[in-house]
Amino acid sequence: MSVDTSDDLTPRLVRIRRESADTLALVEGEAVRELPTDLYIPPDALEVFLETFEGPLDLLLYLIRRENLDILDVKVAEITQQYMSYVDLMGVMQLELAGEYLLMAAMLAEIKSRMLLPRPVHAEEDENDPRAELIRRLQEYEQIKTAAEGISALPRLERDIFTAQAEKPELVRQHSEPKVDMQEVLVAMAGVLRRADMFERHAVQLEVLSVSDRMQEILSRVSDATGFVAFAHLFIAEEGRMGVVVTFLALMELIRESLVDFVQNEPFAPIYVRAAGE
Amino acid sequence: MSDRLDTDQIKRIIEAALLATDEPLTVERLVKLFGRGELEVEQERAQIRAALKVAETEARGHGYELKRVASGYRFQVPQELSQWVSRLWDEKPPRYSRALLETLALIAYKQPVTRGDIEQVRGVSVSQNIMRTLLERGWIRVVGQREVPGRPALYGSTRAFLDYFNLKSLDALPPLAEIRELIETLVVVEETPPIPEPVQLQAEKDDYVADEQTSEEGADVGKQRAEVVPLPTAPQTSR
Amino acid sequence: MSDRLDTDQIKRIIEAALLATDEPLTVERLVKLFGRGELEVEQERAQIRAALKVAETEARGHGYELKRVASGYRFQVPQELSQWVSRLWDEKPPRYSRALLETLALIAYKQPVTRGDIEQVRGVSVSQNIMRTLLERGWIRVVGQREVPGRPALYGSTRAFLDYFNLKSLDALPPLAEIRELIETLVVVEETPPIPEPVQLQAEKDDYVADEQTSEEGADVGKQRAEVVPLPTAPQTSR
Repeated sequence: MSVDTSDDLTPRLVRIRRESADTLALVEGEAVRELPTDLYIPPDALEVFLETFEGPLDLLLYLIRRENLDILDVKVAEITQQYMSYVDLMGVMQLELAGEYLLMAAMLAEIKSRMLLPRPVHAEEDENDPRAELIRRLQEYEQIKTAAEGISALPRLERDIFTAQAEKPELVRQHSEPKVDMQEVLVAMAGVLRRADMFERHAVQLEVLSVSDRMQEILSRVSDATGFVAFAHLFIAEEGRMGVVVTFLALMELIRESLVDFVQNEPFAPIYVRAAGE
Repeated sequence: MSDRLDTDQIKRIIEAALLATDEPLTVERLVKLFGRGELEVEQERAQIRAALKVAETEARGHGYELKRVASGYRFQVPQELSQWVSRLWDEKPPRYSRALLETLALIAYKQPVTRGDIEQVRGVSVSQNIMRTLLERGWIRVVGQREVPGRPALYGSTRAFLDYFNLKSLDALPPLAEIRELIETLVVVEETPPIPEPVQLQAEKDDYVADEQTSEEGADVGKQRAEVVPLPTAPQTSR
Repeated sequence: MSDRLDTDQIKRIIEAALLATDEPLTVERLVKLFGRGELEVEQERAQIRAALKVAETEARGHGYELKRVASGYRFQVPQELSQWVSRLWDEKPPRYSRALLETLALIAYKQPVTRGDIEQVRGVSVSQNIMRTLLERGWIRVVGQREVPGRPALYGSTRAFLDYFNLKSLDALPPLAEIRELIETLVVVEETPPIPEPVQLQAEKDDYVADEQTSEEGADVGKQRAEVVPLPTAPQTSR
């Protein structure tokens, strides 16, 4: 039991041929019995050929290799006729593909007509012989076509080989500590120093307030006072918002350290501060 | 149709199948891999079991073992190899923030310092996280308390810090003067000078002057350290 | 820190790691699994290679083989067992159209190429679907842009492409067939312009540098590469 796992490389016509000895394809109910022997493709069979070949180069190559078609001997009249049939069909067919075949037909017709014309004496210098260009393209295409077949034949995952896996053990999470280079520490220090310099420059006009200074001030004020100091009196309006914040933080810190006590007789009554333990 | 396979061939096919899927396979499922005539009629399951036995034995000394779990047989990596295998999934260690590195640098150079000192020099508050990370990493420790209201903890660097950075002693730290040269480089490198972080707290006047005096020589480490008040063994209450 | 491991232990760990991941591992990656002191200093890579050799030999007679592909080493089920193993799955493996394979071949053999180049050779337009499939499978990637109007993207093949087709490098691709004569008379009688040489195979970017250093036609490769405008380096995803 062999499963057909090969890629879609064989022209479909050949496969159709296997099904029935002498019928290649059914086109609108009529059997197509032969592969084309020249460039003329009956318009009603066009669809089959478009699907069979990868493009006009592919078709041309097939004709040259299998049918020994002489591309220098194409019949202009037939090609013209074909051209016209294609134009009619383009409305219902894959426009894009048909267009490429059409272009090829036109190119062949041009080659043919150029060959019929008497050639100038210095024809050798004719820089671009259209035939040479066509042949070059056909050869280049044939090479790639073969290369594609080569790639298709390579053993590949999912079809010929399979990756081997076993169940993972329970993972041990090893979270590693960030690595630090001495240089990074030095750069950080440099950044600090640099910012400190800037601070210094800008700090000149600024009023310097510190929480710990303020703590000491408040502590000495409440200790010196006999009894309570009004909470509100500890704030100096001239210091602005910053001063209020610093004073408040200092008071919070003092209270946390149990160095001062707050006293309030009833809700919303004024608050008083005194040194702790008095 | 096909020729009979011997135990060794059956074993190879079974191994291949178990390695190719990511789910355990039952004996029934394994039997189905073989074509007509490849296994002995009526002996299929016994043959598969025999081959599994061989595979199990042969796995010894390898980086895998054959295990039977609820839904069938599977190969798995033995738990004792986990310490190595786990490294495949190691996350890249995170990087420390600039704030943390600056804090570390300040502690190393200006120790002993309080968190407040660091905040004043850096101009921004130092998060509790940073201090905790540095303490957990074992690079800093509390070396005493400053005798001011609130008795804030004084931090210094540790031996582990020196070891990590391969320093013999704190004197081996590059002098601050050298770092000042780095500043010039930094200014050139950075197109726009960083906007100073918002000032929340400002440097204490006294400490600041001290910084200025000492940072030039870089010899302040020892001097400042003389001020360290060793932590009292019992918590002192100075109320 | 840790004790040195012997080849047999190293082999087990390597086997375990290769089986635990679903991607090939390089020697460098395998070295990183080991802790300090477990491998001989300066001998790490040699030790890993020796252990890989042992693993490769020991795989004989088993349902797996050690294979080196483009992105490293992996264990895989050998081709001769696929007829049994593929019965594990109901679906058939993906099949690829001629159009897709020809496009892939052009990119692999003639890289870097634009979509226009591909269309020029194949004589038909390349469907957006094919390019999308190839990109989604990770077989091709944009390696730059050609410096012509429109700056079309240049495509190249990837390591994943080589891995999928069981190849170690682009050199391992089947060689391009000789150009066959089409019409002997024409070639003999007329002086046709010389048929262009098949374009040199180009290696993936990483291999590129090595190529340039070693290959005789380094200049040629270099010239072609000059057209490639590297894309801004995107963050690398770990493999």
